[in-house]
Amino acid sequence: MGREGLEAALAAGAFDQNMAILFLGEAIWQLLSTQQTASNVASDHHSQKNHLKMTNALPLFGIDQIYTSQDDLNDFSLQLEELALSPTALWPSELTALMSNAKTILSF
Amino acid sequence: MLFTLVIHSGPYSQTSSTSLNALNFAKALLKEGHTIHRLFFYGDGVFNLNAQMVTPQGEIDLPKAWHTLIEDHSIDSVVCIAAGARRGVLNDSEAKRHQKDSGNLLGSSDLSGLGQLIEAAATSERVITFG
Amino acid sequence: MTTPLPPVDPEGFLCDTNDWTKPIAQQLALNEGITLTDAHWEVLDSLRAFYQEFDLAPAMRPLIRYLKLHLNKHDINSLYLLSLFPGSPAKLAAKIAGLPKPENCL
Amino acid sequence: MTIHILSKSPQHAAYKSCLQHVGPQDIVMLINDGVYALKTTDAAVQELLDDNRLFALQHDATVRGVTANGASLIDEAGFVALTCEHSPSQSWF
Repeated sequence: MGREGLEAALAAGAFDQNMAILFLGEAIWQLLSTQQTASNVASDHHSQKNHLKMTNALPLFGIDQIYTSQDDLNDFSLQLEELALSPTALWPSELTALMSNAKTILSF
Repeated sequence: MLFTLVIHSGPYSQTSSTSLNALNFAKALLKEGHTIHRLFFYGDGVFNLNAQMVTPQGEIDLPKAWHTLIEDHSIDSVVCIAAGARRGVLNDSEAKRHQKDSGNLLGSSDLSGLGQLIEAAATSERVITFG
Repeated sequence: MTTPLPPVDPEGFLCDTNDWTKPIAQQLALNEGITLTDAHWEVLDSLRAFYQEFDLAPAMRPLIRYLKLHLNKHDINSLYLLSLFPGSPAKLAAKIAGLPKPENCL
Repeated sequence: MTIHILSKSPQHAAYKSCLQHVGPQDIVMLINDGVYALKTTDAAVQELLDDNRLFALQHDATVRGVTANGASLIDEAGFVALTCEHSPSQSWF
């Protein structure tokens, strides 16, 4: 679940861990910059938190290595400019290297 | 080696549940002489320690099996407090704090924060996620 | 002189965060033994702005980073926040600022 | 050398993502519905088989009626051993 993955990343940031966050596959939709809170659209009650707002807090939590997959962007017909937080788009072989250089990988 | 297992999968997830995989992996690593630094139950994984779960007869009772493993080996087991609260897995004090009738957290696992996951990831030699 | 408080939960968080006003914040603070000064308000206002911007009540470290950025005060640290909001500053300040109760995860 | 742990069948996005990100030194461990990968003829799977870099949990393959098809079938102790020999581990689900 995106929300809980994001919360884990924020926690890692709050504890000063050196980390990168990688948005792969469907997770890329979490960064779509046109997301709106339900209350902006219709009623005046939030049905859920605005996921993008929380995502935008990543840099304040000290997380500035943000990556996504160029291959997945192509699959989804997405442009990098449509995403918030200006992630770095990597090709699969670069992502493979990023993963193998990590001490630990947590997936959500 | 020092392992931490992160369990995201509930005992009855919509798609393939890896709870049993995680349980069997935990048992095997202990048998092989390795150590579990911590079990961290996150997301739907919190349902593995729901004391109210009723397993159909003839099937493996996963909450009971986790409970037995945790108690027999005095394993440090943490259920994420926020993931648990959202899904109605609470201990008695959290139930009281949120004005709910009663707790349903099985056994001696701790309800605690994500700091426990981050600490475990930093400390353990191996972190294996079961999603 | 006391301001009548709207309903709060057993821990003193507002049940409905829309009830929050500045006089109510003063009363919530008094209940915690704190008399609000300009220094407190600076933090509380920033905290509310943080919540508006990120839909999230910050932990200590990001709050400090945010305060440094927005108040242009580079000497702000956790001791400073502790002196204003003793105990657990992030949680206590969130309570007085009328933010939803943190989920205890961050 | 990463160990990729795949628990979803080839119909899931996780399957494609996993195979796409396996490095030349990495190994893949199939558990749960991931063992259905042994029923495919995908080139990426074939390459892993040729290099002896594809492993599957014996129990999960047996209960699903999937045969080894050239992969190494191992038990839980073998799975544990692989995670000791390879790091980090990346789970795909």
